[in-house]
Amino acid sequence: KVQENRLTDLGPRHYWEYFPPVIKENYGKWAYHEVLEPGVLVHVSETGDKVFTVRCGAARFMTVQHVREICAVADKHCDGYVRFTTRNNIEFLVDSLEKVEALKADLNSRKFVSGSFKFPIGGTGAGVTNIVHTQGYIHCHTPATDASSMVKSVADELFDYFTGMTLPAKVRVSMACCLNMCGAVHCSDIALLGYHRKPPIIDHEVISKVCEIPLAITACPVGAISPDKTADGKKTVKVKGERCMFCGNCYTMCQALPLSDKEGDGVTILAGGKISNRISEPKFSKVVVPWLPNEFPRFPQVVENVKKIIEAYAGNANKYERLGDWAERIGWEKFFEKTGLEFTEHLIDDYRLAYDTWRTSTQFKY
Amino acid sequence: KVQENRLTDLGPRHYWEYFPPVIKENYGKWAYHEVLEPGVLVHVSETGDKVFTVRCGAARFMTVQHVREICAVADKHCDGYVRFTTRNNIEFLVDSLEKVEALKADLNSRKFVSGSFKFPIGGTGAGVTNIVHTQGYIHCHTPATDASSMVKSVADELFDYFTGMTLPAKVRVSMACCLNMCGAVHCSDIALLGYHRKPPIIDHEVISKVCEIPLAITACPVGAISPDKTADGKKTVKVKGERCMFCGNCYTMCQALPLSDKEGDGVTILAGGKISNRISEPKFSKVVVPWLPNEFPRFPQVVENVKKIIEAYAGNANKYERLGDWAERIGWEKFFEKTGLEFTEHLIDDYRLAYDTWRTSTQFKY
Amino acid sequence: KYDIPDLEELENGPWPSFVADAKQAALHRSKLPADRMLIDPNGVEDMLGQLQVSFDEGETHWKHGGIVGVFGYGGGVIGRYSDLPERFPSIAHFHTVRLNQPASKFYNTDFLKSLCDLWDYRGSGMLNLHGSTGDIILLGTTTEQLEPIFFEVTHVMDQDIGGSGSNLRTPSCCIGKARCEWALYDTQEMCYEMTNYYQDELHRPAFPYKFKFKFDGCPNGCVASIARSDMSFIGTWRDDIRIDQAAVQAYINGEYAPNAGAHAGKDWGKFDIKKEVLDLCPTKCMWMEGGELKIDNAECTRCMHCIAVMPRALRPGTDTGVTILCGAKAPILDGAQMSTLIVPFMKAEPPYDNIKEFIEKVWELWMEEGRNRERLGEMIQRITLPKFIETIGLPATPQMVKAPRSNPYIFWKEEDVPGGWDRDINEYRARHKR
Amino acid sequence: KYDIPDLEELENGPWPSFVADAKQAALHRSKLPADRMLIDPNGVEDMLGQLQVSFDEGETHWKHGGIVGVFGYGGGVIGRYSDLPERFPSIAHFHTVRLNQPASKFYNTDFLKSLCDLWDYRGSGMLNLHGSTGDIILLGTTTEQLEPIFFEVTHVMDQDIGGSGSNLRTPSCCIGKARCEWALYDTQEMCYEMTNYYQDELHRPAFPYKFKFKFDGCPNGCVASIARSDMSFIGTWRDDIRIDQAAVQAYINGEYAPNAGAHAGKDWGKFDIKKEVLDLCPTKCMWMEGGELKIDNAECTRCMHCIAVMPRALRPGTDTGVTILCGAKAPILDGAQMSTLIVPFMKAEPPYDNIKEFIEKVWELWMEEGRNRERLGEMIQRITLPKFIETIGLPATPQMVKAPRSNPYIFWKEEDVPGGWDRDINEYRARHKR
Ligand code: SRM
Ligand code: SRM
Ligand code: SRM
Ligand code: SRM
Ligand code: SF4
Ligand code: SF4
Ligand code: SF4
Ligand code: SF4
Ligand code: SF4
Ligand code: SF4
Ligand code: SF4
Ligand code: SF4
Repeated sequence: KVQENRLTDLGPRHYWEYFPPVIKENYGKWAYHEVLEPGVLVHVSETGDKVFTVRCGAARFMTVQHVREICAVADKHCDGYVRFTTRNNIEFLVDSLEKVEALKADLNSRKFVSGSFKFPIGGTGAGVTNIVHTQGYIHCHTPATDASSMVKSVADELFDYFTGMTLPAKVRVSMACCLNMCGAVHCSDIALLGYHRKPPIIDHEVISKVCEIPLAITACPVGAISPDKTADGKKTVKVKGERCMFCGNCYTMCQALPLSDKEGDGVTILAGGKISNRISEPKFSKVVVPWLPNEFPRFPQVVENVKKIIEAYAGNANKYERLGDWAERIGWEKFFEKTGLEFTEHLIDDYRLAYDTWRTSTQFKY
Repeated sequence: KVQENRLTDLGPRHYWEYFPPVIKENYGKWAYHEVLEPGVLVHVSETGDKVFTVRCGAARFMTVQHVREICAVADKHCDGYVRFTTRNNIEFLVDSLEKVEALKADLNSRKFVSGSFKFPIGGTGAGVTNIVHTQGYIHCHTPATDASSMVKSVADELFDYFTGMTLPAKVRVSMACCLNMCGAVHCSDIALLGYHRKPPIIDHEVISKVCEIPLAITACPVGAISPDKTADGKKTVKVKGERCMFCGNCYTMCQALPLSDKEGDGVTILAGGKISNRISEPKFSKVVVPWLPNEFPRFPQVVENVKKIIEAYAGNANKYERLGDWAERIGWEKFFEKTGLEFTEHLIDDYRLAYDTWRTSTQFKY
Repeated sequence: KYDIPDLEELENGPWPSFVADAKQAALHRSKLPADRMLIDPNGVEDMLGQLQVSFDEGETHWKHGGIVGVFGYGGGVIGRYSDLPERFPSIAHFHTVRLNQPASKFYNTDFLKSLCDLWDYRGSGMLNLHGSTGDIILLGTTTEQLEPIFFEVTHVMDQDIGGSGSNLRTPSCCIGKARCEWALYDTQEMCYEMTNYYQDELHRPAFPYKFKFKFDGCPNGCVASIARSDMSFIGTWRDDIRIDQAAVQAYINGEYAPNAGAHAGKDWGKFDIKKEVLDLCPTKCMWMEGGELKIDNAECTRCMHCIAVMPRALRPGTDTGVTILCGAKAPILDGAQMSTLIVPFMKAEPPYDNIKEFIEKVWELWMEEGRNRERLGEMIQRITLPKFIETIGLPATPQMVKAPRSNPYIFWKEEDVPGGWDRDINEYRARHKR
Repeated sequence: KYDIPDLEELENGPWPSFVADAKQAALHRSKLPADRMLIDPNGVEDMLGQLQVSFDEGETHWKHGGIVGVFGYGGGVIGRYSDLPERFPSIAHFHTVRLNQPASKFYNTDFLKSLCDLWDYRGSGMLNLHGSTGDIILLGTTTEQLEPIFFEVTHVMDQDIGGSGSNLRTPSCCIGKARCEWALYDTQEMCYEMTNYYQDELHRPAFPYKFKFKFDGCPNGCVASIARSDMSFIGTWRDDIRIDQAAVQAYINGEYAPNAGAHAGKDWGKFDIKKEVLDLCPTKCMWMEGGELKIDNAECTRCMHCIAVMPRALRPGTDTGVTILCGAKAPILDGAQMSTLIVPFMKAEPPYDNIKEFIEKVWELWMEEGRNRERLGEMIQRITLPKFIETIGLPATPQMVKAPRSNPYIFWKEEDVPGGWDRDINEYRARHKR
């Protein structure tokens, strides 16, 4: 019966249907673009056509209510078209400068009752754009912190960098709530990462029923888990705490090994990664703050540390220089000096490719 | 009886005894130096004193006969003092320019009957200096090639770079006859390395008598060796050839596992390493020619490949730019193009830290 | 409905507040006629309530996993149950549905409105635009609604759900030719084609683990493919950068804003082509000569910097294609990986047979050699890059590496070595006494 | 005596021919009166003969190892036997003796002549000046001669033999203050002191494996300590580079040759301070201002480049000491290592108590934790750098690394985490239903 009338393997809708006419007509013909002001782009076609884009911030968690409001704006100004960026911003496209003004006025006027913007304009050029993030306590079973609340707190603080283009280069802030790192935040200028610090608790009672014990054991990349028996002879596992690095892979494989803990869980901050190949090659973010507590809902220490990093960067880096390129140019020892972050032994790599990060030269700064 | 009159733990002689007077008097007071011509240095002291050094090449394998001749020169010109450099050159020191001329004339006049120089002058500044090397077939049990003959062949070919200072920067050529790499040639501008390519043969007959089999097994860094029994029940080992990387560590631990083989053994060439912290940090040499045959006594292919590298470097690098810095600046893909060396799959790292050498960007040259 | 002080704090501040949005939705839903909703109207309140409890306790209240899905598919739905179902009954089931977004995420409001209608009716009314992989994430519905949702999605919205599990995941691309002058191949077209051509791989788990495609039109990487796709397609070119010398002058004269105005928020002084372009070119392959900008294109590594600074003067070449890199992934288990360059250049034109052939060779190898839950990048690390390219039949090129190996531990094969490996110890001992 | 065509080929060419030298020695030895030699006079010929056989067969003819030595010592002699003793009887035994060279290898001819006499008399007459570690290597003698050689070395030459085995190896240093303006501490003095202070460690194996000290006077590294010593001492400074502005001008005007004339063999054009110094400074911390050279010393990483280019104008600072790095080694087993920076700066003045304390802490840890045949560098990799510095009692500093870790796999300790690791599953389940 389920099979009746079943349609499968349709794939997504074809993109062409959703392009506004100016996009269709100039597809592949764009000649150049300009950022007219923060959040407002114009792209000029070889045909002479122009498309104006107004980019707005958005909480990517949204409700049908809010989507209907997006539709209202799009219907009113954009002939019913709208798009979302790869970083969850909303883009409204129009084909003339006059329409831009009306659109902007409308967007700026829309606020939630509590006063926060519904459609803040910005996120272009040398600034901070939307913070990509993951589910956190809203939908996931493995988070070590919450995502939406932390992102809201940081985004509020960095708001002027979103609406301005005052930084040396783009700064991409990203957030993931556990080491699974949905969103692959490992190449972000600033990455906020939820992090456990207690080894799994073992639910001896049920483990042999709900998990394949051998799979749980092999799941551990550092061999911290081994087979064991409970006092009453049930099959279970034991965990060598001092070997555990809290990756949570065992919990992914076996629900009887939860890691979350109010005191153990928190946030680590990484910095200096990038994705583009511009000037320098893509690079990984580096851990610069090993751990901060989960201070719901506003994460003051996380926010403060992010600000320290961005402000030191804003004040010291060269034009076009990404955060990681700046840190490499001045040397990481100076990065810690200039940001005021503390260097601790936790920041020295001791994992698989660690040796490559150790200093094997006499070149250093005091 | 051996104990009688025994003196132990004397250590080396004190260096002070061997300093010529000008060195004693100006110890720690040197103000600056100059390379007057290839092989001739002057060091000027804060006291106004000067010491002139004439540096000569030497085969570090030498005979008492030759040492006596060195003494003759030192007695004649240098009040009986002489020194050796960290790269096995001989340095004759005098305290005036006139003495330099007489010394040089004498040195240049001394040749072996076959015509080769006994004391070629050079090895300073932006050129090639003495090739450091190891024992080879002259004294070691593990070599995959010979050292002295290869070094002589390469040094003959590079002679003009030894007596000239025509290169962009120093080029250090080093040689080691097996992967034990006595001399640690892994940070040389050009390193020549003896290399096996056949797994050990197992001397089943004696292995259990002459070796500790468990030690031989654990010696293998890639776990290619496992316990076995011969047909007649003797304890022995077996080697998984396809796992072996020919490092020879098993042979070091167990003489019943020799690796040498006429067809298997040969030479690999590495390039681009350095030791100094000048401008760039010290770096490892990279394998650029995976294997060349042992063509005794002159190793024409080794010589040819070394020349290709040096000449491409000489013709293309910037002043002060070490070979590895040049390769990195132009990109290794261009290094292969400019030297004419072939890039093969053997040059792609597949060992422990391999991932760090793979290209994770779109930045490359065609 | 609940006391949610910490959440209400999050209504403050300029950035769009998800709490304010949720509260407006809760209000709206409480007013909706019952026939406009098939699931409990209190979902939003319960979600907020449970979130507050999570803040208080510093722990999530979602249970581990739960296998639910739609018939015949192995992915697209993530099962989710609250571990406080008595306290928050309307989110006791709270599964997500991943809908395959249209390439580069343009929509018309018709589409979005039918989505809203569907999700008011059969879901919590909460969603993500978009998930990290790129899908439309419909957050929170019950198991019973899954089949009807699938029916409506396919029959009414005329499209399919996305990926999860050990499948091809929903591919994703940058905006490309739709609104970017730098797109070096048609990212939308290729993303669409690959998504449709590989529907079976997307819906029915046959892989060792997840597999992601992402399509970036140029080395700027706006969809971050190099950091988060098992196979990254990045546009590139192999001829020369096009130069409009008059426009170069216009930049020098200050007529055009450098970097298209992206730095306008701060006074960086007058544009200085030497400092801002020539000196920052990573290969230093640009110079001024007789008032003209020159580029030694053979040395250019196509980093896009000069083009980004002077988009009206410089344009990428016209002989374009893709660079293919493999193996990016998040840290579990061996540490994060970026994709490794495997194919320096390949033409990328429909029907992409050359590329499909490459993809299938890689999958074939991975399905044969890959261990359970081993990502492509991990497998390449394990079996090694030389072995990987050999098996898929590519010759080694120096473009694949930053630098050649520094260790001399080459794994020679028996056939490489004359005389083979079998040797006779007695012959050896004839030459060498023990 | 033997037909050695390949070796005779090596008599050609300009570079000093070891074959020509050996042949002259063979001739000489054949003429020496028997009372000037205690071992077989044909050693040199036999060595050449066996070498030719090795060329022909492409294999060495030395047997594996052989434990010989002098009484009470665990090193300094390398046993060696030919595997063709019938064909080459005079090299059937061919042990080497390592003699501890004087610091930085200055000699007077008295010393060298007594060495020659000794080695004519009790050895093959062949030697290496010097071995890779730094010793004088006396090549080839018989087991019976070892004790007499040791006796003569200690009683007549008044000195000791060098290291081998799982000992401290013969330390070695650059020429330093003896003839170099850049020596930032007294390399000879420290090398001598450490060699003598640690004679016991040098002669009596108590370590897991070999251990090497090398002493470089400055970051130029003329004794290559960073590549080949388990503990590398490299001179450095922490105040400002001394500048003689008049001399800077002299370089600019071409009065002084750049880099002390080291590039004189090729015409590199007129000296250009910007191109050759300022632009090549790795930290770009130099500039010209009002005709003067300025250095932002806080940014300088003391690479020595500017000083090398203008030795008469620039000199290192005067508040000097050593940077200590640990763990260099050759490739076996895990790949080669360079030394890792452990102590950024330490004063280096006699009696070096601070440094000895450091050395002994490292040895203590290594002797306790190091596995058999595990070099210090390998142990640090195995136990990890954070654990290494913690155990020897050093705080972590950013100078120890090129960059912080990129993976988030931090091994927290139980005491770092409030509440500890012991948790009660029942409490947890009270909050979270299964
Ligand atoms: C709209 C969007 C593509 C899409 O399909 O949605 C996009 C659009 C453009 N990007 Fe991008 N980028 C977009 C995400 C990215 C990402 C991905 C990310 O951040 O996750 C990157 C890689 C970031 C990184 O390296 O970490 C990215 C790195 C760039 C760069 C390289 C910048 C650099 O300094 O490294 C450029 C060049 C530039 O800015 O001049 C660029 C340039 C552009 C241009 C100018 C391209 C064009 O000619 O139209 C577009 C407007 C830029 C602007 O916002 O100022 N885009 N761009 C994405 C907007 C995200 C947002 O909402 O903020
Ligand atoms: C004599 C010796 C020290 C000793 O104790 O014996 C020595 C002596 C000097 N070295 Fe050195 N170096 C000596 C081995 C080294 C080594 C070690 C090696 O090659 O194994 C290095 C590291 C090489 C490397 O990086 O791979 C070395 C890297 C340098 C450098 C850095 C050069 C660079 O471009 O990276 C300088 C600075 C310079 O040349 O201007 C330098 C400079 C000097 C100066 C100018 C120092 C001075 O002011 O007196 C000396 C004369 C240089 C010349 O030969 O032109 N010395 N020098 C060694 C001579 C070896 C030989 O016979 O050729
Ligand atoms: C929904 C989403 C996060 C989001 O808020 O956007 C997500 C959510 C989950 N991811 Fe993810 N991943 C999501 C994009 C990613 C990405 C980013 C990407 O695709 O570009 C990554 C990093 C890239 C990569 O693939 O490595 C990612 C890396 C992971 C991993 C680590 C995989 C690894 O090999 O290291 C896991 C763990 C696993 O697979 O067991 C994981 C697992 C999960 C699970 C299924 C939790 C689990 O352990 O089973 C999460 C379900 C949460 C929930 O309840 O909804 N998720 N996950 C993203 C999918 C939305 C979409 O379809 O658009
Ligand atoms: C004589 C000498 C080579 C030379 O021709 O100069 C030498 C010769 C031998 N070395 Fe070495 N090593 C010599 C300096 C080195 C150096 C260089 C240095 O000390 O600066 C290194 C690299 C640095 C290092 O210590 O890693 C070196 C790294 C090795 C290794 C690899 C060690 C490792 O951890 O990777 C071995 C293998 C072993 O120890 O079993 C080794 C082993 C050997 C043995 C004992 C052979 C063996 O497998 O047992 C060689 C004896 C040859 C012989 O018959 O005379 N030799 N050896 C050098 C000592 C002379 C001296 O005292 O002055
Ligand atoms: S990052 Fe972790 S906690 Fe967050 S959504 Fe992904 S799997 Fe869940
Ligand atoms: S959290 Fe990770 S390291 Fe710890 S036991 Fe589980 S799998 Fe192992
Ligand atoms: S490199 Fe190898 S073969 Fe050469 S001397 Fe050292 S141990 Fe012997
Ligand atoms: S040569 Fe090396 S890799 Fe091969 S079996 Fe011996 S120890 Fe193992
Ligand atoms: S990746 Fe390149 S082509 Fe695609 S949107 Fe970004 S800049 Fe344009
Ligand atoms: S694209 Fe990059 S590498 Fe090429 S010329 Fe422009 S700046 Fe230089
Ligand atoms: S290391 Fe420095 S101090 Fe020692 S000789 Fe070389 S340049 Fe001089
Ligand atoms: S020593 Fe090196 S880093 Fe310091 S100022 Fe001179 S060139 Fe620059």
